Amino acid sequence: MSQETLQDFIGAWIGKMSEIVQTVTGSGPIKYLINWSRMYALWPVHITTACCSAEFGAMMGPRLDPERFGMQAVAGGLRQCDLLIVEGTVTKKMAKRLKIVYEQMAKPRYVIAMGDCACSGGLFHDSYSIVNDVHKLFPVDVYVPGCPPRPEALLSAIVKLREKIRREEVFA
Amino acid sequence: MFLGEMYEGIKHIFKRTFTMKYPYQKLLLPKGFRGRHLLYMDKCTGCGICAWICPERCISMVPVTNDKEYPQNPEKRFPQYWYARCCFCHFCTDYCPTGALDYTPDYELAEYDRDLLLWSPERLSRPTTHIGEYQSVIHDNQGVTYEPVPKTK
Amino acid sequence: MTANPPTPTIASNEAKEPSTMDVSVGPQHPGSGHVRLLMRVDGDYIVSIDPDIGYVHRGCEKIAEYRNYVSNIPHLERPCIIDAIHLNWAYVLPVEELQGVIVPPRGQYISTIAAEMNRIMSHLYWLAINAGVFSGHTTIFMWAFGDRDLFIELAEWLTGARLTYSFLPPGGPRRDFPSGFEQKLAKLLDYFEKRLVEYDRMFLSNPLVVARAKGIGVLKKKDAIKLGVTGPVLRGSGVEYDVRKVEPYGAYADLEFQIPTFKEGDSYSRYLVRFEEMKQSISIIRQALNKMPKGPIARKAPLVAPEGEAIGRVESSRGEITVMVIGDNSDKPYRVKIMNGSFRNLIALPYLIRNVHVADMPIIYGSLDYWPVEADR
Amino acid sequence: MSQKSTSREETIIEKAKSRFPEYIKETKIDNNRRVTISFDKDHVQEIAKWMRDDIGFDHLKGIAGVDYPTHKKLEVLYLAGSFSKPEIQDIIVTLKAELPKDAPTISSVVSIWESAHFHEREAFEMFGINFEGHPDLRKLLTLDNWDGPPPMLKDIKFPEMGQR
Repeated sequence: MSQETLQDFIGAWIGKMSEIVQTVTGSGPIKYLINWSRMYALWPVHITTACCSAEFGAMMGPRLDPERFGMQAVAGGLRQCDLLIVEGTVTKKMAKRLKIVYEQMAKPRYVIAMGDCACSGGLFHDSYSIVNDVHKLFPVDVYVPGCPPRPEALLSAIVKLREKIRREEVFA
Repeated sequence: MFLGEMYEGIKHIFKRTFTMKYPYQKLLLPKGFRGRHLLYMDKCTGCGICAWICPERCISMVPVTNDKEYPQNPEKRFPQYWYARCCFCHFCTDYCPTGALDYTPDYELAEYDRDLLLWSPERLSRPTTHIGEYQSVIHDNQGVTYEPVPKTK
Repeated sequence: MTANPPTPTIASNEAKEPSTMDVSVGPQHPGSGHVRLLMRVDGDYIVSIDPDIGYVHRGCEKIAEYRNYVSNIPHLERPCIIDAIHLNWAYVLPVEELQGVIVPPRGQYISTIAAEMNRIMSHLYWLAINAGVFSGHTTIFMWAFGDRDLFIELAEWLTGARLTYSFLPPGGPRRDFPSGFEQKLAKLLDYFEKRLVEYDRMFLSNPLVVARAKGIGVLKKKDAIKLGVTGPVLRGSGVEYDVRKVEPYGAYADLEFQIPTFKEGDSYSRYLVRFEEMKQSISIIRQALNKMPKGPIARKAPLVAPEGEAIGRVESSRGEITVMVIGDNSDKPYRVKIMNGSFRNLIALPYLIRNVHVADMPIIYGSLDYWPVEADR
Repeated sequence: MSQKSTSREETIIEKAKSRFPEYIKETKIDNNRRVTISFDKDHVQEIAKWMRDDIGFDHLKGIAGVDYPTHKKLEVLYLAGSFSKPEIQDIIVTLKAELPKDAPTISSVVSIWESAHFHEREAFEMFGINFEGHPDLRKLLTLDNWDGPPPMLKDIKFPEMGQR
């Protein structure tokens, strides 16, 4: 069996297997189980883009304690994180690094645009060094208005994101 | 070597937990909390001072197409807020000559889609839906706890 | 011990010796915040450091020329959001000087009390993040943020917002004290004073913290003056300089308080300065609460500022904020120049973090209380 | 204004005038504790060294660039203050120098006031003022490959900024 036919055979075999896996996880309890496990382990990336990080820190504090939702405070490595919270204004200089951080995160990854500046450029919408729409860099799941939004508002956004994950397709 | 610090830490085991169970316990916010705006459409004259003073120019005066009549606002132009850009400084509420704008303790405005953050005048005039009935109480040696606000107040 | 360091040698244009390696403590880092510190490392020793700032540069000064005097306040106080009222006050002082507006005494007292509350919150934020999380002391992070939330609740009751108060437009504060505010504030100050004793036992006299901070990052008095650093960094090196005493503004002229200064100039003495300042703030608030005069709190300020140039300054928790406003007889300022504490302390970073262990970098960086958003403006 | 404090500012101006009669252009005392001295731009180092050694203004609070397109000139302001001398701690001296708009260059004062290191880098980037003799004059705040013009100049307009 020559090299090409071996690769074709393995390719076809893998294709068939992935269909089986998708049909199995696509319906019923397994999909719910996978989504439930994703919902309860949202580890945020430790990158602060601007001044909303003060309120992100306040949310990580003892009063709201997001570890009840499975959000570990400092996750360190990017591979382990699956939630990128864009905290505040994204300048052009930071946008370059933010894009790299987003690409390094493992799928499935979710993005919350926290604060006006991440949603639409907010107070500094007419500045020369700002990226106004963050959704041009990567798809954003939840927008949180407020400058800065209250820690409870951010936690309500995370509860909203969990709703979205629960109803999501496993291999979206 | 660390007995002082460990004793300090162990003492805290017997204090009450500081965490507020957020979705089930929400703080009762003071009356003047700068949350979402509340528009009284019968007082607004459509003068546009709020749009002028807004630091981000996020208020736009839009005509309202409903059958109600507003004697004080013939062209029926009311402020429309784009909450993706509003910084909640509430200069508009302070500078409004007729007092048509007010504070509400609403802060849960997160949306999946950014266009839903464009609040039309009718949506702004809906009363607040926020139910917060807990307050933080400081006990000298027990730390801080959260108790429901007594209804009598 | 660090030898007598010459002028700060910046890593980027130095010839690289074979044994050194560039480590970028970049914007994505648990311990650096929104700044990238390009560290040149030789084994476990840091040869030199080149701060690459500007990740949160939003051009506040350019935008300030396109907004009128009142709607400049929200975006001019965002740079140091943890200590928002001081930047707001520093911007408003020269504007009021240009317009010739005098804030009535009760308004001065309200601004002073709100500023001192904000100083305590800002020092608690430093204690939690810069001193706590950067050195891995998570207990003090949880304690300090817990108590900071109590102060934030009071500020929210007074001004309506948690951090971004926009509380002092030209002419005076926007609101008076709500009823019952003074009693709750006095109760919180008593509770917080007892907590400071617990902080002292858990953090300051903790042998681990002392071992990591004492004798690290020594900035002698002569160097501190030469580098022009400001705030607790300056007072930690023995220079007794505080704008509240040098040029009293608000109600500081008739309140008695000391300026805590320590001679050693190492990271530990900067910790002590901030702890003492929290105690001083508590006594300032108590004195101001007793001496509150009655009367109006604000005066109507015109929208236009005449031709001219004015410089106002304020002592924020990170140091002296100097703001220069040039008016040109219109409702928009012609030029606003902000010189705040973090940007002036930036030069101490490459100066101190040199010939030290890599593990000392977060301690020195944390003791400078460098808030990158404020430095980039 | 008490008599004692005006004399402090006037003594500084007298000393400056007597020391550099031909370089000092015009001096101004604002209402309190602010002295403005504008001088010829080629002698910035001498004046700075004299300010630091004889008078005692030992550190720089900041360097502000101000652009006047109508008068075709670019002003650079050095705001100096004093830590070591308590009697003049509350005075801020503004040394003002005028630069031509097309090629704004001035010699650097980093050798005199160490604290001017990052202020000069920021003024270089924001206004395009070239400080000769600065040890490491690089861009500080905007994106590394921002090849745009210095953003703070008045004639650099940004479309979404609206009218001035």
